[in-house]
Amino acid sequence: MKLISCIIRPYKLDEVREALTQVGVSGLTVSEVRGFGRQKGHTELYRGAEYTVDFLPKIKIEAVVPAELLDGALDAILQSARTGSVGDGKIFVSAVEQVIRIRTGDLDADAL
Amino acid sequence: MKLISCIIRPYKLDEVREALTQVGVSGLTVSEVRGFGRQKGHTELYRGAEYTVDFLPKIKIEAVVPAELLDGALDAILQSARTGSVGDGKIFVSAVEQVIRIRTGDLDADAL
Amino acid sequence: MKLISCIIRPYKLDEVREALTQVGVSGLTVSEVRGFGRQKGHTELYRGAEYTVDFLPKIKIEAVVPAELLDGALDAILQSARTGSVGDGKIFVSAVEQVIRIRTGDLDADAL
Amino acid sequence: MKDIKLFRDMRKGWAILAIGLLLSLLAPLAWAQAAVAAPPLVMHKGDVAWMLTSTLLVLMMTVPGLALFYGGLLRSKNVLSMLMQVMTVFSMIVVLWVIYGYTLAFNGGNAFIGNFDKLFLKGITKDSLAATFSAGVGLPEYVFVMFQATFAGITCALIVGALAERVRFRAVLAFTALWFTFAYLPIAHMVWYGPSGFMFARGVLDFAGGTVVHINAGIAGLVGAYMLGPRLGLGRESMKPHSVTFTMIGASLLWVGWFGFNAGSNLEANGGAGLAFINTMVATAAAVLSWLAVEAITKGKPSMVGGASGAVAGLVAITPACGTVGPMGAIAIGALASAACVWGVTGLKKILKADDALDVFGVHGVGGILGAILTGVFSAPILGGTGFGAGITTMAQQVGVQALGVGITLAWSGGVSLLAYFIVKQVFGLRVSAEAEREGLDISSHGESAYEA
Amino acid sequence: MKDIKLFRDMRKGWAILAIGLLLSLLAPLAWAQAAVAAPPLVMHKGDVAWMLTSTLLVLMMTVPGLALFYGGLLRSKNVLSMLMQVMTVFSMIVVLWVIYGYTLAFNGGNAFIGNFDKLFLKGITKDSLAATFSAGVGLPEYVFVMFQATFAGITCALIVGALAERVRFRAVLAFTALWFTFAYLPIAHMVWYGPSGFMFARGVLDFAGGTVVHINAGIAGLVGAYMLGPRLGLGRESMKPHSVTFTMIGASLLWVGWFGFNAGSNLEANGGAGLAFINTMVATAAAVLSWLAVEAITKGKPSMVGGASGAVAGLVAITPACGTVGPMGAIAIGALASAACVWGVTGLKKILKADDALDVFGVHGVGGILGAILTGVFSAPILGGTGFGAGITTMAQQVGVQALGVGITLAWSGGVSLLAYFIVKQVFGLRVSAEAEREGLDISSHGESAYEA
Amino acid sequence: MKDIKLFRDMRKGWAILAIGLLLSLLAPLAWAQAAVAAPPLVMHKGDVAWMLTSTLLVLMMTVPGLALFYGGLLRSKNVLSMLMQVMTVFSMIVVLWVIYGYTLAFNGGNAFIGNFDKLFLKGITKDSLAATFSAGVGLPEYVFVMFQATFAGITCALIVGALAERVRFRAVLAFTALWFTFAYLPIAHMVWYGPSGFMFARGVLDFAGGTVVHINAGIAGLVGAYMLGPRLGLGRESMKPHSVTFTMIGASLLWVGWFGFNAGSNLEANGGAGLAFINTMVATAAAVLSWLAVEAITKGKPSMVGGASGAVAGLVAITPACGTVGPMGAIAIGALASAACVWGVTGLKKILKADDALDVFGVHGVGGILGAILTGVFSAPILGGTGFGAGITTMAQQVGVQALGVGITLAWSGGVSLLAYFIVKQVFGLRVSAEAEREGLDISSHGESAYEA
Ligand SMILES: Nc1ncnc2c1ncn2[C@@H]1O[C@H](COP(=O)(O)OP(=O)(O)O)[C@@H](O)[C@H]1O
Ligand SMILES: Nc1ncnc2c1ncn2[C@@H]1O[C@H](COP(=O)(O)OP(=O)(O)O)[C@@H](O)[C@H]1O
Ligand SMILES: Nc1ncnc2c1ncn2[C@@H]1O[C@H](COP(=O)(O)OP(=O)(O)O)[C@@H](O)[C@H]1O
Repeated sequence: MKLISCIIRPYKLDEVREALTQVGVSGLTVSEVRGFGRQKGHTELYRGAEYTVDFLPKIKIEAVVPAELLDGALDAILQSARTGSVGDGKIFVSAVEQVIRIRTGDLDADAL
Repeated sequence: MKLISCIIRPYKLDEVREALTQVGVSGLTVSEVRGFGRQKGHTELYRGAEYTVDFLPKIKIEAVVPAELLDGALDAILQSARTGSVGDGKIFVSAVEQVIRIRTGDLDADAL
Repeated sequence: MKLISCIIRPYKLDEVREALTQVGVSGLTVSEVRGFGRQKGHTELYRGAEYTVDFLPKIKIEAVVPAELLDGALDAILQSARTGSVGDGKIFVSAVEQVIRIRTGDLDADAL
Repeated sequence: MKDIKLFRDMRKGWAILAIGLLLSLLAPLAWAQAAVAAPPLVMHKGDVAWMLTSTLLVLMMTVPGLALFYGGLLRSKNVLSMLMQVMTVFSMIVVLWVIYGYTLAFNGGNAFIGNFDKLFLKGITKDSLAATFSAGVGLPEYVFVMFQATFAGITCALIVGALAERVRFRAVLAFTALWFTFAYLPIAHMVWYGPSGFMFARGVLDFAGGTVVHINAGIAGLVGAYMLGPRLGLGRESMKPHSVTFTMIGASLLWVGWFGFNAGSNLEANGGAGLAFINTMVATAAAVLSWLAVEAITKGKPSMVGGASGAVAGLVAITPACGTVGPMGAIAIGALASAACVWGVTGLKKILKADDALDVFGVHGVGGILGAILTGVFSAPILGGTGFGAGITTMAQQVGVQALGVGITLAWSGGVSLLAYFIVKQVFGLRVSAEAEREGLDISSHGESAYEA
Repeated sequence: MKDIKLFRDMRKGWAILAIGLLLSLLAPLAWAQAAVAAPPLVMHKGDVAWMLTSTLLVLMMTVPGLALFYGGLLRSKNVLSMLMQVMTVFSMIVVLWVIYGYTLAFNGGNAFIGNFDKLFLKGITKDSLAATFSAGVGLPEYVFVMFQATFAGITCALIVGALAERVRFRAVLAFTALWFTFAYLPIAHMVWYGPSGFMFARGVLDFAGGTVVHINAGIAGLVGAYMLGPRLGLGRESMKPHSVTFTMIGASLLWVGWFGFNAGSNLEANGGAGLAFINTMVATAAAVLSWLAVEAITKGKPSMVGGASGAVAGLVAITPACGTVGPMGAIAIGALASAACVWGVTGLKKILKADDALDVFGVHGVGGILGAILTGVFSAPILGGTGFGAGITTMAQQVGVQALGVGITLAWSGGVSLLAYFIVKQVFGLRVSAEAEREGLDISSHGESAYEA
Repeated sequence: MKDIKLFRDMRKGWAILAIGLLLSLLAPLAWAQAAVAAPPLVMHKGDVAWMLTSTLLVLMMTVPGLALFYGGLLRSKNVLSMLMQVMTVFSMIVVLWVIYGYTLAFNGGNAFIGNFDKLFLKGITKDSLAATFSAGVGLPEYVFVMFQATFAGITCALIVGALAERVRFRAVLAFTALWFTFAYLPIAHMVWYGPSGFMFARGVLDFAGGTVVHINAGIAGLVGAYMLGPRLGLGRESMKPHSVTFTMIGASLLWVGWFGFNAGSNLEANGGAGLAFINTMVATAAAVLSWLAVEAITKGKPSMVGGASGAVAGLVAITPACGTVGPMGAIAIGALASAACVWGVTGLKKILKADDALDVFGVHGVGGILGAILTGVFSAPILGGTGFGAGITTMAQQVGVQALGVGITLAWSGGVSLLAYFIVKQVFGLRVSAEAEREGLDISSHGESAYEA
């Protein structure tokens, strides 16, 4: 099984979720993160103090999928999350050795 | 060393933490996430607008453990986080290549 | 490519980010987490109720780097995040199999 | 202590009371006759200005004041349910008040309850005047009706703090309607309706509502906490306040608004209002300091939740006393009551074993009781007070009467509460399901969540 | 309904009006002469106390009240832009008001607009008095100027709710300045300036500003929503309120402050203020209950956003009526208008297809229109009211006149709005860029973010 | 400018002053004798209504107003410490005020300080009256005592903004008690106690407390910022406001409440209050616009923190002036002072190099000084003002006297502050430990955290 971890623009979340369910991904976990990269941040001013904000709000999606779903899922993300401007984000894929469903104790593919 | 990453119900956090410390896990890191899966969400209404909330509040626990602790830790989580209803969450296990304790520079098993 | 995942003290974030860019890390993703470990928490009181807070606010930085940058990056983090007192945090390194830049579809090293 | 009939009527009323409670149903008739001979009341615009202001201050105490004070102390998944309960209960009571509440509390009747002559505010126009405490001085009756409406509203809203995080919304409304009718109205009549009200007639001092409002609501809350049972996870899961800042805003608005409550209860803008005002200010200030001092000594750290609680404790305790004690007595009352309430929310709470979630009894009950008793003490001229209730001459006697007032209120309100909760439990059920409670009342009962990034 | 000239002048004014609109420019001259013979006005300190309080209450309705009510309903990336717009618009209008607004609205002129005699408040000192509704009773003119300034300020601030989350800051300021000058000032003059104001002269009842404030702002908002187009992602992305708690605080402060608005419009602290007060209280309470009941029946769950919206709907609807209906009529108006506004923000909204982000038309427009019409109904003495407008004898006639007032306001304000938005669009552009909208107005327009851990 | 003795006493007092400062200790004696012959004061209910309202408005300025304005600008780990400091300082000062503050500030004594005759409010009853500015008009003395108590309370609370995020809680309390006694009381006596007060006697105009409150607190804050040293991480870590929404609520409540401060300082509900009211409104509105304009020009984006700061700057600057300038002068003062304060929190701040965390000196100090000077300018009848201080005939002279007032206040308060901080540092230490500062004062000093999901 593979863990797909992707960083996307916050307002793309619903589109990406729909695209992933379409291709058969049955579950995912989302967190609010802040990203630093090529996309430039902005400056904030509070009275005398000026802060350069380098970190921009992003959404991280983590989905563990069976290996056979991987390519479909990557495609789905690429289609739905792309706007073409700097800051669209990245997808990282890594290996997962074991999956357990807490409710039932089901293992691996059965647990997804 | 292994990274145990598990998604649980928020109110189970304290129980799971206790169960894990019991079996010898010395540290862990927790984040607030939102999960999408079999458990159905709910509908929210704001004047004319109706929003279907598919993402439910969950807690993600990440703990890196020496391989020999893995089974005990998994058991501890399964015991303490289970309620038996849909939405109890998942456990994902993956490999960690290197661990460093920032304070001391200790490596791997010593760093945990 | 390697995923460096490190837990640090919140107020060290800017220093660590600078240190990492210095050594050539071009992007990273940050989340607010709560950590449990050797560093002791504190007690909070609300009228009659006393809560022991074991989880302390921490920052998690995730950066995917080409293997050749790994050592430099680890050093940079160790230098910039260390204070020497308990609670400085940990660094975890694991393998990443694939990286894609959503905007362009660039793969792996090109995507970073 | 409040009287909306003419001063002259009052003396006639006294004669009637002497004939006994059995004849009391004839009182309205006698009063109606007496009214003919009464001297005309004169309205003062300064009084109207102050009483309009006071009335809106009591509204502000409730929404947003009390709602925030309570809501901030809850977990974020239940904050809206609290705001809803406070606002809806207040709204419902205001409507019931103008329909039948006002006439039952403040119009004729016997020693325990008024009559129905002003049902739907019958007969009141914008030119009607209600008597104040000064002979010949009248207030537009609509203003008096509204001022009292806000008292009834906030009292009922106070109760819900004890039921927080688990009660059904419709159960709150049903209970409140019953309790308002069978506990609030009679107690208000007994304490404030002169001269015939049962406690009024006995010289109970309660300038602005220590018994009618705070003890009354405190015991109703406590009974409710027992009937509902504790929240799921109590003592195991963290139930930390989700926003102490909101709680502090709420406590501050309670402090600000309470001047309407206390100095407004003087019904006139004069030196008497000034006395109630200064007492309310210094008692609260002393109570804040006292709670913080106790915390600093016993736990090592004074806290904001403590400071806010102290302010409310002081305000509760000075409520019955503010018109009859001196500023130094007020400082003493505030400081003592605040310290007592620290015990109310810690030691006593452990003894009572009820999950009175927001310490309605610990603060309003304990502070109210102590305030009522200390009113009997510090009203003594020798301690800077302005004197005892009508016909009372010694401090011991006054304290006794005050204790009687406390006892009647606890018993009556407690009994009515028990019955009302029981009825509501049978009809609707009191608690939401365990799953709904876990999910939080905001989503499960109201289909909303309070915050979103 | 407001008259700051002497009663006697008013009758002289009537004679002049008869000569016709073409001669109306001579009116100021005639008035000036008449003033000589007027009996001296007497100031009452109680009135001053109440009107100072009322004025600051209307300020509090705006900042922080309205700002929070609106701001809480937005996404957190746009909350500061709303707070900014409300505060800045209010500030700008206050300054424009003392420069030329007051004189154009409330000083002489013809049936449609005043004159320039009091430009920069020329001639007013701390001893100047303005007439109230009672013969011979005067209010310090500075106080009247300020009371009215806050009305102009909040009306302009109301509009921005319809434009939220996408409008340019400078466009808001430019539009508001134009609309204030060419829509607010004439409508205020027509409705409130007696006896010559066009609607005033026809007997339109609008005690505290249903037409001038709410319908006026409601239609300006609706036109703006059409001109701007919908927010990016509307219907696709979640646009949940970021803090319903702030919205509830805002609604509560609107409720509290509205007593300044409504009972303050009586200009004196007397039984008339008491009537406006009680009507405002009970109509709002009934409206809260009504909205929640409709929600509970149609959607299964009553909500806090609903309760808060219901309160505002009730307040809007009772505004024109509060001085001339009875409390039971007020309950009916509140309950009916609230139910109508539920439709305004759901059914009607779907029909109109405009992204009126915060339902300015759905609540202020619909509630204002219904309130204006129902004022014609419930002012009837037979329904507990105090009677119809000058020269009007039947309910049908009054309702007709009210409908005329509504129609004129909708047409005039709608037309001016259209033109003003058009001009501003050409000069500055109305909307921020798509990227700025995605990022949120707080950062893109103001260089700030509201919250930080 | 405030005088609680009879008008007649005042003239007698002048004669005494002429004999010189050395004899000033005899003044109380002389006053006591003079009192016998004074005409009786008459109370007006309208005044009482307004002054009760004004007093609670100043309380509302402090809690929750100032607390939120300050608290929102801090990081979330320190917000409760600020709310605590504001509420506790206010409470402590109120208690000290009724014990010895009132008598030392407002009762007899010499040119620099009062006497101890009214220690513990000795001799004051609910029938006592204090003189207002109009001959023969009295206010219940309890009301005056409370009105002034809130001034003392908010002044001391203002200071803590400069010390934020690092000061020890007990150090705040100890410092404040010292500073109140040795700086606030003498300055209040010198400026407001007529006719003997040192600055009062020289014709310093300070209607509502520009010197006594704002300059006084501003310099005390600045000295404290130096004594404490900068916050850890200043300039390196982000110290962004955790909730600009709270700051905006706070600024709004300051604006609303300030009418109690300024128009309340008139002590009567009449045209004079109306003048102070309109000046406060328009100066603030102009100041909001001015700050935003400066920001828009110099930085490209007007901000909400800027708008809120502008409002406060305008309010500060108009405080001494509001009773003696005209509305157009007020607009000028507001606009100028606001622009000056932008410099105060940027350019000047860089020069001063003190970590005055919340710009107490940059806003209250700079705004207060400019306001004091401009009061001398715009009080000139030729600029729409009502005239100069007693015995002063030219603008230059008045400006000179104003500058003298500023200078004395800066020197006296600065000196006392230095000493008081030094003492407190020796006894308790001023700062928390570095670890406690990193963790945040909420948890380290108060054992709480403000927010929880
Ligand atoms: N090496 C990296 N490791 C982890 N996260 C990264 C890395 N590079 C970029 N990111 C994440 O991806 C987001 C987008 O990256 P950015 O370089 O701004 O744009 P793009 O992906 O279009 O090149 C960043 O905000 C950050 O959250
Ligand atoms: N494939 C997945 N990848 C990542 N997280 C998942 C995945 N499936 C489920 N989750 C997480 O687990 C939570 C529980 O899953 P759900 O299917 O609702 O119930 P259950 O685990 O009882 O089958 C989800 O809310 C989500 O956070
Ligand atoms: N085994 C672990 N797995 C995951 N996170 C850990 C683990 N041990 C520690 N951490 C994280 O590192 C933080 C610091 O650890 P701690 O033991 O307190 O101090 P130190 O790193 O100095 O030994 C913890 O708060 C937690 O977030």
